[in-house]
Amino acid sequence: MSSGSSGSRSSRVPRRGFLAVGAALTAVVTLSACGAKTDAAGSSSDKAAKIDVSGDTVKVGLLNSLSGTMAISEVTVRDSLKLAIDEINASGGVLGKKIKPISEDGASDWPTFAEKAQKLIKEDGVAATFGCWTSASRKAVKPVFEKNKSLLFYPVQYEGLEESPYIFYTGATTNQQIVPALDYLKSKGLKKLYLVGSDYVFPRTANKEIKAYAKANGMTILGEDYAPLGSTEFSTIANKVKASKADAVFNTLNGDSNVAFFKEYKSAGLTAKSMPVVSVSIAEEEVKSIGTQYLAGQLTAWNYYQTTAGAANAKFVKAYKAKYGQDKPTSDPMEAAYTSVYLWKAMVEKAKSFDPEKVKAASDGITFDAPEGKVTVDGASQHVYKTARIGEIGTDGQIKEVWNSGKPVKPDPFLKGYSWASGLS
Amino acid sequence: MNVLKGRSVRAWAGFAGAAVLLFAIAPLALSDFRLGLLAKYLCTAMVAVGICLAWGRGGLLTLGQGVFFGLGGYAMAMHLKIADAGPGNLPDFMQLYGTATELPWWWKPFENPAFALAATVLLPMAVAALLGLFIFRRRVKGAYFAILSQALAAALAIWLIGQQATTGGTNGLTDIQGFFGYSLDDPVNQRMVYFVIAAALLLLMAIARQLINSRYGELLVAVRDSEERVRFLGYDPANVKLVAYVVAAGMAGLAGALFVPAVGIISPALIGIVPSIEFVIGAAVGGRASLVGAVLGAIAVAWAKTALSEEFPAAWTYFQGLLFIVALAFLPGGLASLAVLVRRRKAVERKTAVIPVGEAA
Amino acid sequence: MTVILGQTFTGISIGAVLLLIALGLSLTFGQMNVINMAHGEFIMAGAYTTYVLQKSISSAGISLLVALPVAFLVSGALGALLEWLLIRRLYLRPLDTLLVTWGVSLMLQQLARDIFGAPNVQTRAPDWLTGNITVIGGDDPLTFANSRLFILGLAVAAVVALSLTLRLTPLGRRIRAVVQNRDLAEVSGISTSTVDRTAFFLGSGLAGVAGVALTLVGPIGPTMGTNVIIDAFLVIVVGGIGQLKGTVIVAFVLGVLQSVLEYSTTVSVAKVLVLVAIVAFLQWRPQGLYTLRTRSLV
Amino acid sequence: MSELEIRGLRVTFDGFTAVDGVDLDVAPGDLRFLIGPNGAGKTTLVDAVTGLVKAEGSAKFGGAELLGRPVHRIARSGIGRTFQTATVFEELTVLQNLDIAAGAGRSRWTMLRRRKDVPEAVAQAMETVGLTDLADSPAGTLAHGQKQWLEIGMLLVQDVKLLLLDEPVAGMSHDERQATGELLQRISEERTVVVIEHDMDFMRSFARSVSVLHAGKVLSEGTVAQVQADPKVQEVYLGHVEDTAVVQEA
Repeated sequence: MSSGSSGSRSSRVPRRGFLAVGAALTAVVTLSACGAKTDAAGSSSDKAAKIDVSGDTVKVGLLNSLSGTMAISEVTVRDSLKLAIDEINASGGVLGKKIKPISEDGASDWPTFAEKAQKLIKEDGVAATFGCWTSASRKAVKPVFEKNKSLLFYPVQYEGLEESPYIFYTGATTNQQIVPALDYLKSKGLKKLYLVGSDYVFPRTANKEIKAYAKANGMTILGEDYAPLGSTEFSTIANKVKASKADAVFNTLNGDSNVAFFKEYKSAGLTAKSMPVVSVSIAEEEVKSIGTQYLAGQLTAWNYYQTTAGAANAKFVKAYKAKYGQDKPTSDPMEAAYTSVYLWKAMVEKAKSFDPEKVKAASDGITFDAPEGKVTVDGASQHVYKTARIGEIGTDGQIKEVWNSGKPVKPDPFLKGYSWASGLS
Repeated sequence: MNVLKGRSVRAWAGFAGAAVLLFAIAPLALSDFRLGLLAKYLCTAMVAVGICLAWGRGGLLTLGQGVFFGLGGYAMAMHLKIADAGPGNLPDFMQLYGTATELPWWWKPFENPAFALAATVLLPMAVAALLGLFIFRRRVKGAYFAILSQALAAALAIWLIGQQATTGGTNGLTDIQGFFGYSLDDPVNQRMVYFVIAAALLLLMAIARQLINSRYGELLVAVRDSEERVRFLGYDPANVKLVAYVVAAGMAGLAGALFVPAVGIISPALIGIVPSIEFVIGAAVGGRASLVGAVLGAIAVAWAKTALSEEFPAAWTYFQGLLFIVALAFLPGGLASLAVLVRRRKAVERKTAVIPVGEAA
Repeated sequence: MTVILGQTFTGISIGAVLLLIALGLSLTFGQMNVINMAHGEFIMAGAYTTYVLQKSISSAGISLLVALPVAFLVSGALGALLEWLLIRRLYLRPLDTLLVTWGVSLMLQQLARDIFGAPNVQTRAPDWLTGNITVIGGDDPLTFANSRLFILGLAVAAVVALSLTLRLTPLGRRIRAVVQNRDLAEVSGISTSTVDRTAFFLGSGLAGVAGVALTLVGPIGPTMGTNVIIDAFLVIVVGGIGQLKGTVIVAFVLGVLQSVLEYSTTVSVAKVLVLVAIVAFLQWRPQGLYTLRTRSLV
Repeated sequence: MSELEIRGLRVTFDGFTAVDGVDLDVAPGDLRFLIGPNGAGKTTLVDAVTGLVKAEGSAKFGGAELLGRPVHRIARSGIGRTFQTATVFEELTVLQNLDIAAGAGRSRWTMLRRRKDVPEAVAQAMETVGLTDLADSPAGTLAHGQKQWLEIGMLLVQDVKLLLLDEPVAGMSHDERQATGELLQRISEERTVVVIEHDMDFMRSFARSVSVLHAGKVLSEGTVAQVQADPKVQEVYLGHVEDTAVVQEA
């Protein structure tokens, strides 16, 4: 994480101002001396954030976009986090303390995420923070959590190629979602793919991986198109997809764009039978807002569906609907968020401390009987073993599982276990 | 003459007061985190100084300041990313998303700190000069100018997002570790960044004040009030406007450049239409034509955004919207006009005290 | 060949959407010079109206057709209210209007979030609008989407209705009189404030109609308005303020340009190129495609 | 002092010809009145000469062609004008208005500095137009007549050689007209003055020469007496007698 710049340890007088103006002002104010240079072994553990454990509560931060374009997705994650916290509090809390959630609005704006993350850590003294959705927001807060040695639990599937010592990734990394989806397509003989994605990090990185996979597995990529985030005009892309006569479309669009894409897809006369679309960002919530008339029969790749079997899920779905309304669906990111709170609780209880370093040390092997099935934390990568599931969207708005990986897949964010991925990172 | 002198004494007093507030009181009173936020607010205030000049004085609807802010910010961040990576290495995001094995040619000059520093101000100014030359010559005015600026802001943001391998795409340039050799991890250095920003703000305010009070400043107001008339006096209003526009762009660029070490990120989200509007709103709420008003307004609006969203994370946009509406619809001169009102009332009171008979109206 | 025809149709249909969105602005911005950033939220109101109506009317087709006039009234009423509350105080301050209505737009978005929830909502399109018609059959068929044809028809109908209203009705004459010479209109016994409000009602109402149309092609959510608003303003500016024919031509030209560029490059590049083309065009014709010549200094 | 020489000047707006082949010579030191019914093309003529509208033909001042040059260049060559409605910078003071008018040739460095004192020419012009006492008042607070004087003062400090005044006495009281007329006579001793006017009394009292425009063409030209005796002028003005009377009474 530290910059790898070389050079000897500085022996300059530390009281030298680093800019003329700065120097003059320093003299005037005589308040500050210059701090550590980048190449000095500066960061010491005393900078770690103070966690406020006074009283009988412990605070945690909920950092989600409640306004702006991403609010359509992130509000449900916040709701689901609150549900988990309520449940834990109702059953006695963590280490005898009730969890007090502090909710902040990231406002779909990356610098705001960074600001609010700092606020949660430094002002509120939270023991851990849960949230973020887009990769951009995660990248923006990553240095904040690292600098302050505070923990972030990130609940959304993402593009991989990342490991931060202070982030736990409870959503899928690529080998738990995209690779299984590709395996599935290959097994069905759908070998000519068209890639459609939003223009940002996740789709571009995911498509890079897909192309590497395709090359190694005798599949062909007939085209690749990106639309700016929030773009809602897809007629041209639909035309291109149609003209390509691909076997299937791999869809990494995010948010609003999916609605427009699937409406256009149907208008172009394309169907799940003639050219299925595999989506990795369409969960039950999105199905509800797009409509089954456009989506029925299409495929999705996740680790959890509302229909996933098991008592844990039945309980989760029931509790969620009781709290937020019978018409509210549950989805994979919501489930991963819900699970992340329980995982944190288990880690804290194992460590018998809220101290992030001790929590991290205790994380390896923590398991939880989650709605998606049993999950286990991989302490080395701080990702989670998850079961990959391919689902088909039904006319009732539910997603029916058509395939699963049988057992939880070990997280491999850098795809080290896949020879075709060797050139990627 | 006396009036002038009185004004300048007041200005110096105000300046000194602001310096004490920024350099002594704020660092003592605020936690590191809040001081960091203040640094961020001061950056928006720097943009507001330029807006006050170009819009308040020159009547130019500067709805594209995000472009210049972004150019300055990216120029700075590119250098810092190269420096973070160390000699011979690529910045982290290029290794992740790119295929290139060496820096793209247009990154290379930014390896040089002097070039990068100069570029933070000169690049936005050059772009503004080029644009302004066309726009003002062709007499693009009012709503057209506003919408045009927005289109440019949108275009730049979309372009940056599309170039993920070389610009970081939507993520922008993040995780900036050092600032010219000083680790940004260290709170002491963070504090220094704050001081630099505060000093830069005061410097920009001094420059703007000089411009506003100069003959040029009077001419600028004349152009705002009646461009055609100025032309018949033998001036080319395009040049007059161009100066204000370019200066405002340079100020926004510097603000963007200093925003980077203060916040540690620059991204297309800071460039597009929304931030461009937000920059203007701060100045408008405070009072576009008054330098102090614009600066305080920008700080106040930015602070209100933080405070309201911390207090009411789910409903703060109501308050924010309401603030804009009330301030702008009912106080056309911004909050600064309140001060003028108070002063006028006091003056009237004084007058009535001397001449008790009437005249108060 | 099929590709060229297909992309041209796509371009025209993009243009039709742009036109519908911009049409209301051609009244409020074009005729009255008000930069109303909340126009996008009036579009949103139209879309949510469709959503609400579908809950009570089970037939998707009937509810859509009912939604057209109802959305017109709902958005129109919102517009008239906005005019009465705020905009009439701001007629001489265009940028202030922009900022104030921006504040209004923030509040309306949050309101939508609180009423309908943060996630997008769903409307069902009637079956007769989800399919397509085949123009050229064969291996490489050329098809036109029904929903796009419907929007095209709606856009044309709205343009015709608006231009007839402006030309033939007493109201239209009054609007044009006020636009051309406010003072003279006032002394001739026209209540300019009533005319302003009515024009705003009409313009905002058209936004509502556009909102209904957008439910057929895009998402229905709190931020749907902000996604399209700048494009709409650009159409008006390039077309020439106060020029209905300019708006119509530019909407279709931009639509075709966008679709052609999108096909040959990428969506992002196309968007940037279109924006740059617009900026360049305004250098060449700073007052837009069509201009009103005046001799006044202002 | 130079001469204004206009040949075959023609201005058309979307097919409507506002000025239709005007030839006009104004000698140095003249105080020329341009009169004619509404729509005769008087203001358009001035607009064309000052570069506000495009025109064909030729308009030379001191031998230099004016047509096709940008407005501010024409202004810098020594031609100043006023507008029908007084156009001053309302938010600036009288002093600032005049200072700006005086400053088109200032160096960049001077522009960026504060005005320390009152330039000589500005003080003189304020004196001439009688606004010295109001030097620090915002121009927006001046009375109508005072604004028009301020405009004339701005032309004086601008040191133009040719003044083109568009209805400078409209809306003024009798005394103000008298004062303005005398001011114009004084000014015209050193400069060339062209006045567009409807007020016949005013014209009769102060004009040195008169050109009558009608339907975009010069109908008649000469001294006041010559023009008044011209039957063509009488014919044109026959239907306008009342108009003229109304203007005179106002």
